[in-house]
Amino acid sequence: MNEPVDVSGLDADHARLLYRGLVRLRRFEDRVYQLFLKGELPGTVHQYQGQEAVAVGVCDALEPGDWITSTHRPHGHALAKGVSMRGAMAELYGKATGCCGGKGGSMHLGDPDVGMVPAIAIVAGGVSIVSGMGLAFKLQGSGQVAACFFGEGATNEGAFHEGVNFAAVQRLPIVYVCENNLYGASTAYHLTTLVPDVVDRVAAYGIPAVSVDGMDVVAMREATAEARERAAGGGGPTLIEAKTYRFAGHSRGDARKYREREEEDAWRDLDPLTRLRDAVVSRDPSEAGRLDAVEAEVEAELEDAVTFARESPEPDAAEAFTGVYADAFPVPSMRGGIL
Amino acid sequence: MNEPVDVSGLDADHARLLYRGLVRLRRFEDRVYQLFLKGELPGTVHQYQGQEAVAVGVCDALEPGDWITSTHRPHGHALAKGVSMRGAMAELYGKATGCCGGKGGSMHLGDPDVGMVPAIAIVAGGVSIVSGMGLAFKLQGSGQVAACFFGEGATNEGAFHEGVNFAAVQRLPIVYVCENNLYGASTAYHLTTLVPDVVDRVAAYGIPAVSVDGMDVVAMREATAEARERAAGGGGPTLIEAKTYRFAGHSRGDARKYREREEEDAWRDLDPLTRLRDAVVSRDPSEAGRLDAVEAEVEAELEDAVTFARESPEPDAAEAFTGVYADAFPVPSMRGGIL
Amino acid sequence: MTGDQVGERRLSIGAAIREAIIEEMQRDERVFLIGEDIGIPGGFGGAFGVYLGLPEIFGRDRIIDTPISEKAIAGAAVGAAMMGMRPIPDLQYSDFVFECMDEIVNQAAKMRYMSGGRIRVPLVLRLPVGASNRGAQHGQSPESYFIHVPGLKVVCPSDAYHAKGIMKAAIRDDDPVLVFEHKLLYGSKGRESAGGLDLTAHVPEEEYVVPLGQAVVKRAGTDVTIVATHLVLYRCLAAAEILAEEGIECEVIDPLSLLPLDVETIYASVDRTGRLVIAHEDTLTGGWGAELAARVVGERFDSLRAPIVRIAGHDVPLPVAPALEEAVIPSIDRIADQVRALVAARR
Amino acid sequence: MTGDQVGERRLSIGAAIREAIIEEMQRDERVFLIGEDIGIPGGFGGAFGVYLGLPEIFGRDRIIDTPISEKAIAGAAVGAAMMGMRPIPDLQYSDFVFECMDEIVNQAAKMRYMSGGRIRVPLVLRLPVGASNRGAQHGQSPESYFIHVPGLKVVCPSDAYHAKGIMKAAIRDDDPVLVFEHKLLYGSKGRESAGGLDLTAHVPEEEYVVPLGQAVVKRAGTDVTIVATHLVLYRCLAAAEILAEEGIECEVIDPLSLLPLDVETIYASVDRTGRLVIAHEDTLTGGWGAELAARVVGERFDSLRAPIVRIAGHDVPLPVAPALEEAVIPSIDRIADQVRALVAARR
Ligand SMILES: Cc1ncc(C[n+]2csc(CCOP(=O)(O)OP(=O)(O)O)c2C)c(N)n1
Ligand SMILES: Cc1ncc(C[n+]2csc(CCOP(=O)(O)OP(=O)(O)O)c2C)c(N)n1
Ligand SMILES: [Mg+2]
Ligand SMILES: [Mg+2]
Repeated sequence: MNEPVDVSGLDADHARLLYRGLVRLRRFEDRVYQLFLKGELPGTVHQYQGQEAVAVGVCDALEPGDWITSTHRPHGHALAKGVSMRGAMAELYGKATGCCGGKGGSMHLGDPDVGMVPAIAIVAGGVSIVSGMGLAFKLQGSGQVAACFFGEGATNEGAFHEGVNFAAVQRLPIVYVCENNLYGASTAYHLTTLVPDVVDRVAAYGIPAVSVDGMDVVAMREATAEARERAAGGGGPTLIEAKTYRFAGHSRGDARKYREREEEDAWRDLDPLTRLRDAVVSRDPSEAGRLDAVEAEVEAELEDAVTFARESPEPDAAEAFTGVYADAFPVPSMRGGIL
Repeated sequence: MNEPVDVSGLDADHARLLYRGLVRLRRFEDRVYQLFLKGELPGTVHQYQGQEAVAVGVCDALEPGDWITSTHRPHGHALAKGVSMRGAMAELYGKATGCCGGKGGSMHLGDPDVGMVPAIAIVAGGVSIVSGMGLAFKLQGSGQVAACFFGEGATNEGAFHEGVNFAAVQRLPIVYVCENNLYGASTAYHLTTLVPDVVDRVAAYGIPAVSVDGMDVVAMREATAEARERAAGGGGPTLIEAKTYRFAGHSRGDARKYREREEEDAWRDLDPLTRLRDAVVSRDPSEAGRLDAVEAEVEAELEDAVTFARESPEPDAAEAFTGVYADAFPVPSMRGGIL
Repeated sequence: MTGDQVGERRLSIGAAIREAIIEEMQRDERVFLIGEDIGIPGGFGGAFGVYLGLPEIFGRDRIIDTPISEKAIAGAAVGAAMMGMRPIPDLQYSDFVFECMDEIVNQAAKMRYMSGGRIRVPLVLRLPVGASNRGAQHGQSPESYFIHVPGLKVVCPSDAYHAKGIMKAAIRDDDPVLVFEHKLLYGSKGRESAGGLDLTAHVPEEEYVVPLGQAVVKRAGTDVTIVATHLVLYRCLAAAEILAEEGIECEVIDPLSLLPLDVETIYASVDRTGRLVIAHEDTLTGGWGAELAARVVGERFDSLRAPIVRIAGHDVPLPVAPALEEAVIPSIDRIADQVRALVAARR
Repeated sequence: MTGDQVGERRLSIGAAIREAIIEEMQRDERVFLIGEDIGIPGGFGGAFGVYLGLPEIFGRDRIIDTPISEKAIAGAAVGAAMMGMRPIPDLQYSDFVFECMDEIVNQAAKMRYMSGGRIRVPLVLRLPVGASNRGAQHGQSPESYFIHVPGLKVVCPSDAYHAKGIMKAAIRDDDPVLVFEHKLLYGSKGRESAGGLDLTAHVPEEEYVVPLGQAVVKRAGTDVTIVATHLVLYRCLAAAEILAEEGIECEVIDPLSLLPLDVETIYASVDRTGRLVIAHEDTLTGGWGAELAARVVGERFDSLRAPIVRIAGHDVPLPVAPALEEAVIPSIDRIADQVRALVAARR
């Protein structure tokens, strides 16, 4: 995991695109953290700093028609899949202009227009429903693929077992992306199972599994491209175990006392942004300036998103009672005849 | 699986004991089938013919203080663990003298006095709760072990995954006994997973697993003894996959049209009763008469159990409202002040 | 309502539901079935035989046999529904729904709302209910849990005509609908299993749809309104016959769907009779009868001339012994006695 | 009731529950804790910090950290309880209970009955409830589902004194008890999170136990009876203050446990006031308020002078946006308005 990122297969545009992706996720999260501390955001946030290479690498290898499922930690997945920064930021503010109209919030970011169902904050909940997404694509013969993000902690849930087994036997077009960041909340994975490498647990389902450097966006991209091709070609699901690390706490207010400082430092040395930048610049030093420009552009996009979110209206209280049912079906507690 | 049963490690008494066990289960089930067809038994029954070597072999290797959990197909497990034929038969009749007072019936046979919790008719339900039994024994330092019976179909349930993983990481004193009879109801196991040998799925939990001829009572006994010793010694759980077959339908009224006649015949040739008898008699032809005597004794025991069950009283209707709560807590729907 | 003329086509509930599914699968190729033991050749056609013959018509691709994995079944249904399909997942016995509550309560019911109304989850979950001497884990009637889940719709058909029509409506509905069917009313085993009931009803050849949220007045009456479902509905009708001979006229209403619930029809009846009895097999405390009673006392207080009476399964797990099971489930006698007492107390 | 004298020892609910657990673990070595993130050194001490410091007292053997496996947690609790232990499983947020409904509804609640009364399942499941801008999957109040499960007991403490006492009773109870605690009432975050409430109460040093099934009259009054739990209880008390200035005297009752429910105390109050308002954060349809309303109209019809009013969370999944969440959960204004209307209509 200490090897330099191999950019030999990427042209400069593509490399810059990936770098932009990483920077967008990082800056967004860093800013969200500040905004949260200032008290501008309701509820809680689970942040993605450190894991950016996973979401960006995976989503770069997907086709626009593909879908993803996400988790309680969805900001990175959302941005990488194409949810606008405005829509995501406004959603964190609980504003009417948010990608879910303020109803979903941080833990349920999503946008059907870009192929992301609302993130599921129930651990392994996405593993359960992604089978159906794959099944739909298979029945429709659409060639689409679903990528399912989840943490290593989710692999101990029954939903993981039932979902992966069913998808395997049905050979559904799914790419499972397990972000093994070593901890589920405060609990180290090796305390929760005797088999601490997720790839070693997947033989139970008879599907291919591959362990990937999750701090290397190019490696993630390539592993996903391969798995996507297999899935789309009828070869069934693949599990990618991305070895990664969250730099931040589990959620706001986590002092991370269950981790060693040395461990954190070692992983920070693998920062996916730095590693990609180093590889690109060492191939072509003139890229340095262009990558700086990317960063500046991202700053501007972010600034715009924060302004947009701040200035957006709160949802109207009446909105609380819409969207429960699909038709013009009244919320039962609102009286008016039908219960 | 065609090898003769190896009785070299058993003395004649022990062999006869095992034979008695097998015959008790077989005769009981054959009789239950007739009684059911006659309309004497309420509800439904899931029968155990063909699988007798599993329950008898396993329970013979357990200590009296050990406990078992069972399934929707519990008659064999119950008799093998020591539930009296009278108590079991009366329970099938729904009589007051049944081992659960007529409240449990066929699918919930059990008797705490002999170390059997009520059978659980939810597939894999026992795998979920047996961890707690093992945990209690571990916390109490009692040296007891819990054996958990379930079918291969249960391994696709989330409860299996969560239960076995938790027991593994806690090194609980549990012996998992998976009776792989190839079918869950009408569905062949290989249609439900890409990994049709259960032993191959257990690497995901890091515990030892062994595949055993489930039509050979001695082999089952030995595998269990070894697993029990490991469990009691702090070595954690073992999974035994018993390759077996149910001779009867899934439940009453199953015409078994989803199986081939040839397959059924091949398995019938492995009848665990015949195989043990053959081995015993070939070692000592004079045993034949003694085994006949065992059969006659079992017939008498069975006849007594049927008479007992038939003549036992129905439970009093008022009994329906007792035993819901532990104290003299009234059933809420029975009015009287407290809801 | 169902026009029981001689010579007309009569079907059991099981056959009527099968017909509804066949017609909707022919009409809309997004509809598919998923569950345990539903399509295996030589198998059961579902736990109650409702799907027998369907694989031959539609092929195994649209009748998907699964592992014993309720979470996988329900999860797959939710996911497929979100991607534009219209799955009909099957759980064999409704007792097993507790294995996939998260998929139903936290995902199916909430996805549309969480997405800001942008995603639909049209699925129809079939859930057989009812005691039949199989004990605590194979006889529950868990419909009441689900009226408490915003985002779900809950349907309880009790005759073949309405079962067919509302099943078709459910399949065309854009929301997740849970259909609870009583296993003793399927009619496949004939009259005995339901205590001598004729379990067939007229089902016209022509296509029809019965919308959710319309109660059915099964019997008109002036003295007391009885609202009941499933097997207990028939027991209420039998009790009404007995009571009629004593001069007590019961109006018996089948709500048909519990959410949406057609309170207007019930209110109108209570406005006339002034007395309400609610009867169901599901256990009393926290059952759907409580919600209906609360609605009526909240909105029709002035119409009520007497206390609202609920007659329900007693608050115990189901016992197997017939002598015990009968003591738990509302019987014709218990219904008749309670109605008699109610009317007598407030003549 | 709780004796709020100056100078006396005041604790938050979180601290009171911690004390109850410590005392019971000291008293009975069969008691142990099991759940996710409860005992990890440097960790959270449970999702709301209630277990902080306990591993240091009791060791990690009695504070068992688990994988993220709710079925394993609940299943282990059931199994251990049957074998003579007294587990306290923890599910972090009550929203995750839907992952282990089978273990609770089909196993914990039914084992004793299925065994013919021969096996006990004493366990205490802790379930934090309540909206706090975390959305549809982290803010539910699912207590009402469980009053519908025969074999379970359901407790909803709302102040530190009773929380400690009833937690001790629950741990000593021989049946499975589900304890629902409101996360904004723990008091760890101080007043702001609960809208300025003082979340401490007097908790005496001496040992005491508060039995299940005894309601607490929080405020005496003559015009209307209000029964409410958790955060909404405090909103009702605040509304009662406002209404008192208008000459409307509310009697406010905390039922404390929902099953068993102390209907006698409630009936006695309704007999005096003739008016009943039931308020909870859990959604309206099928909520526990329905059961209470049905009981009262069934058994105290003649005492009622007006319709029973339920004020509850609206029947929607919880939205995150504060503007929306506030519209869903009963507010002080909504409570005051509804009580005012009720009293005005029937002066
Ligand atoms: C079913 C369920 N159980 C518990 C939780 C509480 N919880 C939220 S995140 C989390 C840890 C998840 O760990 P992992 O899957 O590794 O993802 P990570 O947080 O590391 O991204 C837990 C226990 C939950 N949301 N859902
Ligand atoms: C959770 C659950 N799902 C489905 C069923 C219905 N069911 C009862 S037995 C059975 C097949 C079980 O197969 P297996 O575990 O192999 O045991 P076997 O019947 O072969 O002994 C099924 C599907 C059930 N009882 N519980
Ligand atoms: Mg993790
Ligand atoms: Mg099997």
